[in-house]
Amino acid sequence: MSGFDFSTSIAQTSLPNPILTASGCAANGKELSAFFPLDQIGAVVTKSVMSQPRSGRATPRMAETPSGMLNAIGLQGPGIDAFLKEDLAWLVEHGARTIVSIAGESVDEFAALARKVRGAHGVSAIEVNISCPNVENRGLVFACDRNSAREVIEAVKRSVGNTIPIIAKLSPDVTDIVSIAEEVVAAGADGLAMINTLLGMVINTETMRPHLANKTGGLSGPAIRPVAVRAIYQVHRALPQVPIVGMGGVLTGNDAFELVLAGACAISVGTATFHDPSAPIRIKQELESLLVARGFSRFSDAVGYAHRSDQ
Amino acid sequence: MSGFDFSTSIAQTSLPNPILTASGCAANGKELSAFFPLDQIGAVVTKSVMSQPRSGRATPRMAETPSGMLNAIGLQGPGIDAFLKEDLAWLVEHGARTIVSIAGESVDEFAALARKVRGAHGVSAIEVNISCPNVENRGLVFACDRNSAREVIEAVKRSVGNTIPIIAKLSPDVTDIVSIAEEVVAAGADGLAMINTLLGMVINTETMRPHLANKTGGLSGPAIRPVAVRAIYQVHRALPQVPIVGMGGVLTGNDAFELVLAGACAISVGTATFHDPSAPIRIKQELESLLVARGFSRFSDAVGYAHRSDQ
Amino acid sequence: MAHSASINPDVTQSECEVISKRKVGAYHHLTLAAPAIAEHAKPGNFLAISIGDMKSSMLLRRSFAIYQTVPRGPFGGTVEIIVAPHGPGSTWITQRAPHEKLDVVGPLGNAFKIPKDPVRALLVGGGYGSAPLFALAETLRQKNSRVEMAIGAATADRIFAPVEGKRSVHSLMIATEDGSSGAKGRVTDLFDNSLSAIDIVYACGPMGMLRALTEIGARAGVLVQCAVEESMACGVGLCMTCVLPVQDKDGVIKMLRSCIEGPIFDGSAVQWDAIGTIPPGTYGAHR
Amino acid sequence: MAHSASINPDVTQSECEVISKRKVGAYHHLTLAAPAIAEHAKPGNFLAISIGDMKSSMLLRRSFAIYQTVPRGPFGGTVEIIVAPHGPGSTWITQRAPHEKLDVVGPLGNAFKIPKDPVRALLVGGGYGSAPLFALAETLRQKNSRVEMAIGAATADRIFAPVEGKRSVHSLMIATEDGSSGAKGRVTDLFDNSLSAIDIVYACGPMGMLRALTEIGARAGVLVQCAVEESMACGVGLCMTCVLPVQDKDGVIKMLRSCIEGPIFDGSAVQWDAIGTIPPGTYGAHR
Ligand SMILES: Cc1cc2nc3c(=O)[nH]c(=O)nc-3n(C[C@H](O)[C@H](O)[C@H](O)COP(=O)(O)OP(=O)(O)OC[C@H]3O[C@@H](n4cnc5c(N)ncnc54)[C@H](O)[C@@H]3O)c2cc1C
Ligand SMILES: Cc1cc2nc3c(=O)[nH]c(=O)nc-3n(C[C@H](O)[C@H](O)[C@H](O)COP(=O)(O)OP(=O)(O)OC[C@H]3O[C@@H](n4cnc5c(N)ncnc54)[C@H](O)[C@@H]3O)c2cc1C
Ligand SMILES: Cc1cc2nc3c(=O)[nH]c(=O)nc-3n(C[C@H](O)[C@H](O)[C@H](O)COP(=O)(O)O)c2cc1C
Ligand SMILES: Cc1cc2nc3c(=O)[nH]c(=O)nc-3n(C[C@H](O)[C@H](O)[C@H](O)COP(=O)(O)O)c2cc1C
Ligand code: FES
Ligand code: FES
Repeated sequence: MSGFDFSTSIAQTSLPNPILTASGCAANGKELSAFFPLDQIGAVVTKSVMSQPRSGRATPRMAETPSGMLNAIGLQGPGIDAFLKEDLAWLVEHGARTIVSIAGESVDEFAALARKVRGAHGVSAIEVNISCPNVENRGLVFACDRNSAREVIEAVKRSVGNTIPIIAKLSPDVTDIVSIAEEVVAAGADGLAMINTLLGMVINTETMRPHLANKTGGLSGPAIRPVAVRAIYQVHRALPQVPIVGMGGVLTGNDAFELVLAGACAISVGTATFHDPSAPIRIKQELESLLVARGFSRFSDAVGYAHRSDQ
Repeated sequence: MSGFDFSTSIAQTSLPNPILTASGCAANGKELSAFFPLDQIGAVVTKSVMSQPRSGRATPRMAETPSGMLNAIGLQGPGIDAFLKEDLAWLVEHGARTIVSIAGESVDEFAALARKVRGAHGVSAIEVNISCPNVENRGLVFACDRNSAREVIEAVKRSVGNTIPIIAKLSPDVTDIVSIAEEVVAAGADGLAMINTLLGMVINTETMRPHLANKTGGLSGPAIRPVAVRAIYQVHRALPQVPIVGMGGVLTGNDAFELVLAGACAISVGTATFHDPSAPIRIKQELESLLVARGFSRFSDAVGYAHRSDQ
Repeated sequence: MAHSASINPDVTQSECEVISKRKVGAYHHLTLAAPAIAEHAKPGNFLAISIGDMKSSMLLRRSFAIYQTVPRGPFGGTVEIIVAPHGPGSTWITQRAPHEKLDVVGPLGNAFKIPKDPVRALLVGGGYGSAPLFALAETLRQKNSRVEMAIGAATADRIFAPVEGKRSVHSLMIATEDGSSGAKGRVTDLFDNSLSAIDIVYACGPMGMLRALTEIGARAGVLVQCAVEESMACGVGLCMTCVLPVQDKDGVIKMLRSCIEGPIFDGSAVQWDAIGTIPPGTYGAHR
Repeated sequence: MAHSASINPDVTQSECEVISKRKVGAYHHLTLAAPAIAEHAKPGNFLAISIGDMKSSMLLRRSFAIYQTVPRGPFGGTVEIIVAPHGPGSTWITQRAPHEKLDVVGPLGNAFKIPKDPVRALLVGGGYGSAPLFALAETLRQKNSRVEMAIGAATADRIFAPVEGKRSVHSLMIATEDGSSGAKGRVTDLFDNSLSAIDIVYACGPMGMLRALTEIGARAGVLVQCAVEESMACGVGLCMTCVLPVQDKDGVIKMLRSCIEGPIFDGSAVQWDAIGTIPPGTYGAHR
């Protein structure tokens, strides 16, 4: 496989290979490093971090579903200051390229988080998780509303300028994901991450109540892969120049290849890591073999290849 | 189990039990009657029928996905006249209660279809499949737009008055399904059917192109059940008086029970019938046993039971 | 559906025990205890097997042509199928051990049409497509027909031609693409693009083979009955996924379900060129 | 996570052959060839097993306490677990046959803390919760501690107390709710709500039992180490689903991961009443 060029780039950031972790599915890296060296994958995407420490939600926080799972963690985390000081520092020290995911409850919180990340050393990109409720707008999820989504990205862009690429993470729970994508790109997003989880619910038929303490949760895993492929395909078609970090149900190299063909230039592996903690590194190897077997000499040639014209 | 009251009603239509087929997953009944007598289930919901005969879309029309499938049939069917004359007549003759699903490409087509169904004998309700592209509005799916959805239901209501209940079938591919539900109920829908399939895509990694001839298709099966439960729960909470025909990934009586607890007063069994052609009758039995085991003496007491207050 | 064929009237759904499993070249030969199916199946019928248990992520049944049936016997009626491990579903089936049970629906689909009078028949199988042809050969021979068989595959291990089966045919020709068994080349090359002294052709195999045989049959004025293999979600006529464009007796092209209006079609009625499209003029074509 | 415990440094992921499976009352006793785990596991550690193959609809691993390990032997190191068939995942595991392989991650979690000096220890197991206590008993005995054990369950077939295991303890008390074995009642009734002549309690079982023991221990001024069982999506510290409210040494309540900061906690630090909530004052509680 020597000679195969597996590198990819998200705006000005280049990565040796396109396999990333998914935010919230790799904690902040340390735990995963027991299974493979983190510098072997493209980058670690950290758990979405907020301004303050967060306890997250009450348990039960998860339910297994057919080929997937629901989660409602509620962004448990140490807060940005402890994160930068301890977790990011650990990642940098261990040679992991790091994409920091930030989450806020207001436009100002996002802006403040971005400013702090900008000042930190060793950050490859910022992923802006706009699938959080906007407390200033009836708890409506930022990513489900064009205006809120735009305001967040504009504010983050103002905070970081062109120092670090900004990746806006989109929710599939919208009528028209392309219009949200266009809005956040116009607002300054350098790339898009998609898809976040779908809103779902499981009712426990013993207690006859919603199983999660939070009632609803986010659906992830192979079950949602067809939705991810569709969303990536639609957005890549509309915005072929915009880098897309694809995710949603990737369990094998073949699954990753599907998202790449649809238009993703990097792949985040999420729920699969719970099934198999070596999943990111295994998927990296499987994807490379597949691409070589299909005759690609460069990863980048495969990105969006399913869109090629018929002749 | 004698003494258990399994009956349910959708507006003025009452059914001996709440298990229905799902539109498009039981053809028009005849084929399924090889596996159980159709009069044993609540009703047969027929394949959405249009004004004219339809060839449907090119093949491949389906792909298996993790715990689900994609389909893009394109509403292949005989057209309303042949349907009423042959298929409906056959169902009536065989004692099957029938809910006729109609689909149109314009508001007028829906109205015309409804008029014809109103004139027919032996129809328990009309299910209005508004998950079709509106040719008069840039091919936007009716169910994804409040105005289009309302116009269709108003037109159908004008056509049938209060002679037959009208059930509006909703798409989950919207930012806010509750607002669409409120809109169609205000427009005259007597009940709601939910959920239709989610828009998805599979890319064939051999041909490196979308697998379906139509590129995108509808995702169904257990994979989507958490989305169905969530949507039914949200809508039942907002509109507790409105009958909901629940569907989406029901494979067992326990799954059906989940949808009932969320608020469905009838359950359509779709993709499961491909897995097991006896699924509707099996699920009916399993659901009845479960309800009895939980101490319910009437099915209707279980509808929406997950919403009960904590004390 | 208006004008639709009916489902096989003898269809049943049952849990069938795997009686035996044997490797035959690249294939697996499975014998299932399925008395109801064994009693009613006709040559050309198929069955549909579900994959895994209720917790399997693979929801759709896989279809297999019936190779042969033994209506009565120590296991009270058995059905045999020949399975090529291909993707995860068929591979799962080939991993079943004796005594395990499979959920089987069958017999499904229409059957090969058998002429009332003795004929000279050519039976052509591609790969595991030869499987349903041996029972057909037997039926034809009982009607005093003369049965020639030709089987083609990529390699010798993909030629399914069991000794028992060979007894039912008067002659057997084999072609492999790599020449590892019989003639080197395609099975259609065996008749030199012409059919002499043949009244009817029966064919089962890949679409390309069926299409080529239909053309050869048309040139020779010989009827070709083709067993097609379309991707099926249900196998029992419910879903409309398995359609292909077929001309009806009035010359109208319709999208017919291969699980219930087929899998056996008159080759000349199938619009081979148009598979994967809705050919212009198809009944109900929109726009 | 800031201030987080580290994953078990000896963790490995490997395909482990099932060496044997044996029914023990209501449970299944599985022996797995897992040399790396056998070498490093400490009493209280657990392992996580994936369910089915890549085509399974069940994505999440199931966790099982390690019953015992045999570091060297004919199979080069084995690990044993006791599985109660409950839902579809654990039932699938109990259906595995010898020679099949399981994908196992372990050893996971922290271990029971062993006092340096000899102590008088009471080990309390509820149902299959007794499984990890026998290896603990053995370790304690090697330190010249006195080990009493009490096991409770609903019925006799749910009392896991193998003869080999009993050898490691000085006394064994049994309680069943239906009285089918030992005393009738709960295991906690056995000490009459008081602990005499006990320095430390180790407990593994349902949350209710752990909570009751913690209260009894508090009254007696005796430390209770509890192995909790929270629903886990990953088992390795990645997902934050398995948390429960635990007070740290500074008195701050934090939502700690039971897979990596546990499963063994000091019972008096766990906020038993508040499980399933975020108790007021929890670090980072919002609103
Ligand atoms: C009428 C009929 C008769 C058949 N007879 C035989 C037989 O006797 N022996 C045999 O080995 N196979 C036979 N097949 C094909 C067999 O059903 C497929 O090999 C099998 O479905 C492949 O499934 P898989 O799970 O291995 O592959 P996957 O790739 O996992 O299948 C995914 C989906 O695609 C469909 N699919 C994939 N390949 C085919 C194919 N070639 N034809 C139809 N659907 C396909 C599957 O049914 C499934 O829904 C027959 C198919 C049909 C329709
Ligand atoms: C640290 C730890 C040690 C355990 N040790 C043992 C053991 O030695 N023997 C044994 O039989 N079981 C043990 N369990 C419980 C075992 O993991 C569950 O019985 C099993 O997960 C139930 O899964 P299921 O597939 O049968 O049930 P399902 O109902 O299908 O499970 C669905 C989901 O809920 C979770 N879940 C269900 N019940 C439990 C439970 N009681 N505890 C935690 N999660 C649950 C499952 O892990 C799965 O994610 C342990 C659990 C933990 C966390
Ligand atoms: C347990 C869990 C926690 C998650 N936490 C976050 C998060 O903090 N921020 C975020 O942007 N996405 C979060 N996600 C979403 C994932 O990053 C990913 O978008 C989604 O799970 C789809 O990918 P998958 O199917 O590979 O898991 C979380 C997902 C899971 C399962
Ligand atoms: C093959 C197929 C065809 C369908 N055709 C229709 C249709 O004609 N009209 C309609 O309203 N829904 C149609 N549906 C959607 C189903 O009625 C149902 O809403 C959906 O599949 C979710 O339920 P399930 O998961 O039980 O299948 C179809 C679904 C499938 C799988
Ligand atoms: S496979 Fe469903 S109709 Fe033929
Ligand atoms: S189970 Fe995932 S963090 Fe504990």
